[in-house]
Amino acid sequence: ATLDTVKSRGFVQCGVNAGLPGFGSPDSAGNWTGLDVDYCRAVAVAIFNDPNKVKFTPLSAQQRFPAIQSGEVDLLSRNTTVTLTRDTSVGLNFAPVTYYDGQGFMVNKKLGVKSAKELNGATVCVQSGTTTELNLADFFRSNNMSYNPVVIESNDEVNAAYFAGRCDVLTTDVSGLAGTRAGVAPVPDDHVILPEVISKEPLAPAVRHGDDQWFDIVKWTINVAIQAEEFGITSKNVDEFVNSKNPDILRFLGTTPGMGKALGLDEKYAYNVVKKVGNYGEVFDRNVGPGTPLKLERGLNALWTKGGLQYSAPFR
Amino acid sequence: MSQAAQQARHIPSGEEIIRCTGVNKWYGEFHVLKNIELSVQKGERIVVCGPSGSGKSTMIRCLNRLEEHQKGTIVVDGIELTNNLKNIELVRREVGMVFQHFNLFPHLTVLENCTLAPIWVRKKPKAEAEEMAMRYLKRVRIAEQANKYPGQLSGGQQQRVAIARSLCMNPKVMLFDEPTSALDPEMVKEVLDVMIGLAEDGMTMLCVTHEMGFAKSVADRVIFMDRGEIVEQDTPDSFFTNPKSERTRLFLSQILNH
Amino acid sequence: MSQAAQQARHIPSGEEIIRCTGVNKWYGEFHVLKNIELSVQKGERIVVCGPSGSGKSTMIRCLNRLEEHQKGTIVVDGIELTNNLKNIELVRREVGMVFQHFNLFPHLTVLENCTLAPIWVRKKPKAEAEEMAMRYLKRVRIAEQANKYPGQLSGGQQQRVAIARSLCMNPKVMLFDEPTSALDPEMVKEVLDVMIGLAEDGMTMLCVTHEMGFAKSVADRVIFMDRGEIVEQDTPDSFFTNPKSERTRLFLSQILNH
Amino acid sequence: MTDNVQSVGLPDERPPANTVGPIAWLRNNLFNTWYNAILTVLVLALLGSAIPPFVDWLFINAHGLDASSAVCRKDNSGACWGFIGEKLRFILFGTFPYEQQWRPLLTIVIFITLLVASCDRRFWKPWLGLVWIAGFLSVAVLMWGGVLGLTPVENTLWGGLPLTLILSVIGLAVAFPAAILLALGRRSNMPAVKVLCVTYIELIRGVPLISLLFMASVMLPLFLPNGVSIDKLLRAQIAFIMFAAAYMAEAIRGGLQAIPKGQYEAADGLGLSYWQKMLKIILPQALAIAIPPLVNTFISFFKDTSLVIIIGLYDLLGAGKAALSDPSWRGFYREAYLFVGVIYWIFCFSMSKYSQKLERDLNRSHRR
Amino acid sequence: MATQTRTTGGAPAPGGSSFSLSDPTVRAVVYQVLVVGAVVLVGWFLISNTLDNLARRSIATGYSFLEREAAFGIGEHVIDYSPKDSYGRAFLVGVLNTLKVSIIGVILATIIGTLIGVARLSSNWLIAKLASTYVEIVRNIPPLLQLFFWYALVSDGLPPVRSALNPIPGVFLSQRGLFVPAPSADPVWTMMGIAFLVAVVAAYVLRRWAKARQARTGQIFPVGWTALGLMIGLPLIAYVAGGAPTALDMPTLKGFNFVGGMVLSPEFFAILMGLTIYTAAFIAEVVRSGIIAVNWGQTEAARALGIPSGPTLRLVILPQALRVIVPPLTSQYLNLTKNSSLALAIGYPDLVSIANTTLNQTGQAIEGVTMIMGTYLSISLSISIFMNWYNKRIALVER
Ligand SMILES: Nc1ncnc2c1ncn2[C@@H]1O[C@H](COP(=O)(O)OP(=O)(O)OP(=O)(O)O)[C@@H](O)[C@H]1O
Ligand SMILES: Nc1ncnc2c1ncn2[C@@H]1O[C@H](COP(=O)(O)OP(=O)(O)OP(=O)(O)O)[C@@H](O)[C@H]1O
Ligand SMILES: [Mg+2]
Ligand SMILES: [Mg+2]
Repeated sequence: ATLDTVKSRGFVQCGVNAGLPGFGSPDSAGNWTGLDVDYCRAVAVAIFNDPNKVKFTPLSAQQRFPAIQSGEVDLLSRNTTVTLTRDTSVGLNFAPVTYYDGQGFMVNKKLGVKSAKELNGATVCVQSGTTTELNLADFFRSNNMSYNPVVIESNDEVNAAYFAGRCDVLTTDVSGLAGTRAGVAPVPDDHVILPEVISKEPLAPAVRHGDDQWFDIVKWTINVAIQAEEFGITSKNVDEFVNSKNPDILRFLGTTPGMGKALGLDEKYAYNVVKKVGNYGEVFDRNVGPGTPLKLERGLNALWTKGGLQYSAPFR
Repeated sequence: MSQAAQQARHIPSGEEIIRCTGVNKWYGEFHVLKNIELSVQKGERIVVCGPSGSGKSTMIRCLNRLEEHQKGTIVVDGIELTNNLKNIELVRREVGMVFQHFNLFPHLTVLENCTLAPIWVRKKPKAEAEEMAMRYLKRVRIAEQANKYPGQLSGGQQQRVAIARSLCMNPKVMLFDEPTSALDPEMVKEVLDVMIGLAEDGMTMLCVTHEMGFAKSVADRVIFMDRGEIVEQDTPDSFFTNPKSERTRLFLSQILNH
Repeated sequence: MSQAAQQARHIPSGEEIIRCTGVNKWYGEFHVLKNIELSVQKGERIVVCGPSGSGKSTMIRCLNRLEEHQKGTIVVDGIELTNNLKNIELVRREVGMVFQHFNLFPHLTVLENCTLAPIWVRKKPKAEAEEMAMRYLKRVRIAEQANKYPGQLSGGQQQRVAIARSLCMNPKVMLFDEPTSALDPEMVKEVLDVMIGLAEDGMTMLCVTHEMGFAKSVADRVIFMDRGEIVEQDTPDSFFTNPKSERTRLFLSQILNH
Repeated sequence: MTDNVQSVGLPDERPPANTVGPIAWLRNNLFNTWYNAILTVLVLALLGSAIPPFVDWLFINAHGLDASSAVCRKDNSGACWGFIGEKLRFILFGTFPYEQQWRPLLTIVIFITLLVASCDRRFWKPWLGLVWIAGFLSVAVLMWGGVLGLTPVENTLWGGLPLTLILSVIGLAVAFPAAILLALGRRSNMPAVKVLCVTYIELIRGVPLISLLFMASVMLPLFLPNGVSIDKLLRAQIAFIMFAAAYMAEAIRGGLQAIPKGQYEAADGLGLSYWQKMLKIILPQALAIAIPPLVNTFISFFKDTSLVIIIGLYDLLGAGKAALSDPSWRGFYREAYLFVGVIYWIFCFSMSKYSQKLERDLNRSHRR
Repeated sequence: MATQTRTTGGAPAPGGSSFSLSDPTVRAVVYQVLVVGAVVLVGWFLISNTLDNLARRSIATGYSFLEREAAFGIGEHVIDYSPKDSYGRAFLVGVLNTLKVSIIGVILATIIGTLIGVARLSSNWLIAKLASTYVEIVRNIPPLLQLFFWYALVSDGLPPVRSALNPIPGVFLSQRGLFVPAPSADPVWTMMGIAFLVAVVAAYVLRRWAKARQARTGQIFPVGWTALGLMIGLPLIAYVAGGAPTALDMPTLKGFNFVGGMVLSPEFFAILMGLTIYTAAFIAEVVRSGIIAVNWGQTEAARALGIPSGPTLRLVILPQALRVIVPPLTSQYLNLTKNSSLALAIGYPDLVSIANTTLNQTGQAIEGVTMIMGTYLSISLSISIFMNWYNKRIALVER
């Protein structure tokens, strides 16, 4: 089973984006940061109680599915859209959505484009092997417009081509656009993200078919982060909740045992995750929130209680 | 010793060391050896001659299984040459061979050329092998070149080294395949002298050569081959003065005139 | 005709066809030809000999400008060899050359080898060129191989083809650069025979060779070269029996003993 | 004809002045025909117009190693060596921990020393193998650490030139014996063995390296038992070894083919066994002949290591590109590629010169 | 001792078949069984693992996905393609793109390589040095780096599309590539094409006639120049006769991009440049060594016969040099084709790039990779079949 393999190996092997600021990218010393990266760390904490017992494999969009299928990585946390074919023919099980996104377009301000509908005839930079590539084709097809795709394998190269002026338009998930604009653009203010969002892009970590226990662990590790935010538990105040009056919270944090054991993990795994990684909101704010260069609002990713879509199934 | 050898001349021991019976060989469809019958006595010196392509090389190469024959039997020193690798190896230890193009190992020194087989095949200690090699190198008068590489020697010197290399295995029979024909004329003599010395010492020899002087002075028997058959075999005296077959006469006239 | 040629022996026509005056040549700093003075009469047969590296090849290669000389004049058939391409081509048409290594064109048949130059240089119709080629091939006794490729022939046959190829241009002079020294001994004779035939027919010939038999029987004059100079030139009789210079004697003693 | 003895012992003279010396050289090499003269003038004009601006860009107008990108962007008439100044260590060593970068530096030094030493034929002795093994061991210790008080460093952090050298040199060393076996197998007279070797060699040589790398990097675990996994770097290394073995086998086969039949016969005639014959007689000679093509294989192999960028390893080229993706240095690709290119070039060029020299030496020794 | 036959390991008659390990045939069989057994074992191990893994992870297998709609766009296609088409067709587009860049690359690299190779042998020192500098620089730098360089040169070094360079009217050079006018549809173009074909046929007929005449009379006719004249002249005449239409489909800046005309995209340009420049260096070496491999004696023999340098080259040197050149040349062609897979790195949609996208969208990695390898292997195989055929055809006849 994957859990045993991971335990005996001593770390989680996690497939991430090679260079998408805010979601997965290494700094020049090789330290990985980002929202997707943090969920890898959360899984590592759930198993080992150590956010560093994880190794990252940077994957291009083309490489990610063969890599997870083949067992090259235990967990794919690489802004991957949940789709039916990926679930079925690629053979993936998707954990709860960590980021609700949609595909958008970024253009240079100088072009004066205000809407995606004005993009007829444009040259579009897109990363190969993504749903983005497919949505792009669909969008132009349905609006009876033509476009000229420049399809490149690595994210870095796509961005480089766009900023060099090879394309008029860069398309990817809106979050990715924001990340690129903030982290990669020479002058971020030269670029605007167009208002249209042309697709639903629920991004979620994925594991292979065939190991339900492992799937459960990943699923309920992510739910921990969401649930913790709902409870108002953060990495700073989690210790105050250990002796809370609320039986839900006691079960959640493992003070009342049962949940961890059921997953094959430490009873206090949820406590550890919150303590070492933080709740959903903390992870979001740390990596992509308004305080970061990406300056993303919670939007759809707000808790369901606040009008968003983030919703954890109950811990019981 | 040399005198004793001289005595041995024309009086081979009577013990048979090589016996070919009905040996036939084909290259594909081409019948290259036809019903070869040959018996060699210990101490005999045989010269094989014949026109180019008549199968001389092929015949003597069959004697140590560098070529495989397809019909008939070849027995060397009591060992029959069959597919059995053991037998082949045994025979090759006892049969030395000297080639037209020397085939020294260019990446080894003269001394190493000579000690290689004794060390690896006869499993001799290195010192002993070297000592013996030096003895034979002295005998072919080339001991002072022992640490040179073959490429640094003249053709005649190389061929003498090749002879010494074979002798180091203490073979019972030596085969020579046109040992002088790749040499510049001025070097032929030095090699022939070494071979004559060997013959005088009583070594059993089979020698393919066109050096008729050598044949006349050294051979106990001359074998004439043509188109894969042994046409005639005789003592040098009667072979040269009184060839029996027309083909032999023709051949002799060509080779002696030139 | 052959008789007439025999008559012509030792009585060259007196017309001068090649004249070298003070020819000097350097390879870089190396002085390879020193003050060569040479005059060749029509119908003369000259053998050039000398130790290796003495400049024999270089000298006869200057005669058809395969090498360029740096000082002195060379006049062939009345045409001076200068940098003028026209002159050079004219001279080359009149001077045939046979090389040590034959230099046949391996991708053409024997017949094509012979017709190539007549067709492209003399602009002959194909049929005529072939007819002539066959005539010369017959003369070198190889007509039956006309449609084979050079690779299928023995060395001696190849060299005969090379001679025929030169003859097809109807040259006035033939140059031979050691035409037999790359041949197996049994093939030397067939080539020499062809050359003797040519000589008997009165062809003007300059031949670098070590075949002293050929020199004795055919040459009108033997030229001995050493270190880039013509040391001695004389009729074969007096050259071989009574060499004047020490160097010649040394050379002859080496070459005749072998 | 009267004067039989013409002259004796003429002294060597110096050639006429117009055939040697610089003027003659110019005439013979640049202006020997009218069209050559025209070509010469044209080429000189072309060079005259191309070289000065390039030199200007490269040196005269260039910004020094300490220039910032802002300075360079303002005046872009010259190269911006500030880029190299800032990114030098990143390009050379990748993401290896900054204060530990003396370790990859030492690794580079060790590799270069080994390579240079191996070029000298005097050192072609059995102990050279031991030196190489020692070299590999010390490189392993340096790069991984974890012993002798060195901090352990994950191999995911390795990058730059050491990675390039590790992939190519170790790949070559391991592929070599395999290549020998393949080459012997291909020349074997056992049909099954031969077919297998030929199939392997032709299969590998028939497909692009990047498809092999792709397989090795993301699909390998699919072929292995569930749960068995191999380190990513190691996998790229394995792909390279498989690849190099096939190509080197062909080089070695060329060497084997060049050994005259007489050598086999002489060995047989002396009674040596198959392996004795191969190890003592044939291979030493065949490998010597095969060295130049082997070095050429190594050169292309060295260049091919740059393909690991496609599977996400940061070798020299990968690190160079990564350095370029820093927003503040975007667009200085000329400097980056020039710098990386020069490093590759120095390695490949010296190897190819060496291989040519070897070829000449070997030819000479063949000619006696 | 003398006559009794000593035997070891049995006494097999020649050709007899007693079973002994010292019989080389027996040995060979045993070795081969062992080796094949080992290979089969390893193969079986890998395949069973794969099947097991595929089943465990319930990954779909089979090639039926090729008929499904691809739904992604491809920037460059030789045949019609839209996202509505199937994966199979998308792959075909990739194969054709690979072939396109390979074929054009091969032609260009051959031309440049031959020029450089001949230049290296030039008696002009400067030209020879320049050519060898080119060779030494280019072949010692990884092709991928050169590719990146060319791509960066176009996409970073050229002006944006709005301020495209316009060196000649109608020709625009920008980051979007090179736009040139395309002749607008007109019957004259077809006529010119026909005229060209006629010229080719005429040249062929002329050649035969000239050959026959030379055989008959010995006169030599300058076929080469005449043929060249025909091939340029006839289409020109057709052009003028058709009224010399000057209507061109001019590229014009409309919206984001130039429309109309013909375009050379930066990706295509970079991959083509990279491959051509790189391979040309190797071809130059091949050509050079082919020429010097022809024995100098051949030239001398031809000279001594008085054959001028033109015919010497054509009739003596080239036929022999080609024998030496063609085999390594084809393997350079093969290398170029394989190297075109580097297109992946800069976004030219070659077969690897499209197969990778496909296998990513469908999750069928094994099928994708087998398709890539299968295609390359068939290309390699066809080339080596050609090579064997060629070698047999030109082999010098030997004894
Ligand atoms: N490996 C081979 N395959 C096919 N035919 C061969 C082979 N080796 C030799 N032959 C042919 O067998 C015949 C006899 O060859 P062999 O070498 O024994 O002749 P030879 O008498 O030694 O001639 P030479 O004096 O030229 O050495 C020749 O016609 C030769 O062409
Ligand atoms: N192309 C060359 N460059 C420099 N030196 C040369 C060249 N060709 C020949 N030589 C030298 O010129 C000298 C004369 O050479 P040549 O070939 O004329 O001698 P040869 O008398 O024909 O000797 P051989 O009998 O060996 O053919 C030799 O010392 C040779 O080394
Ligand atoms: Mg023979
Ligand atoms: Mg000479």
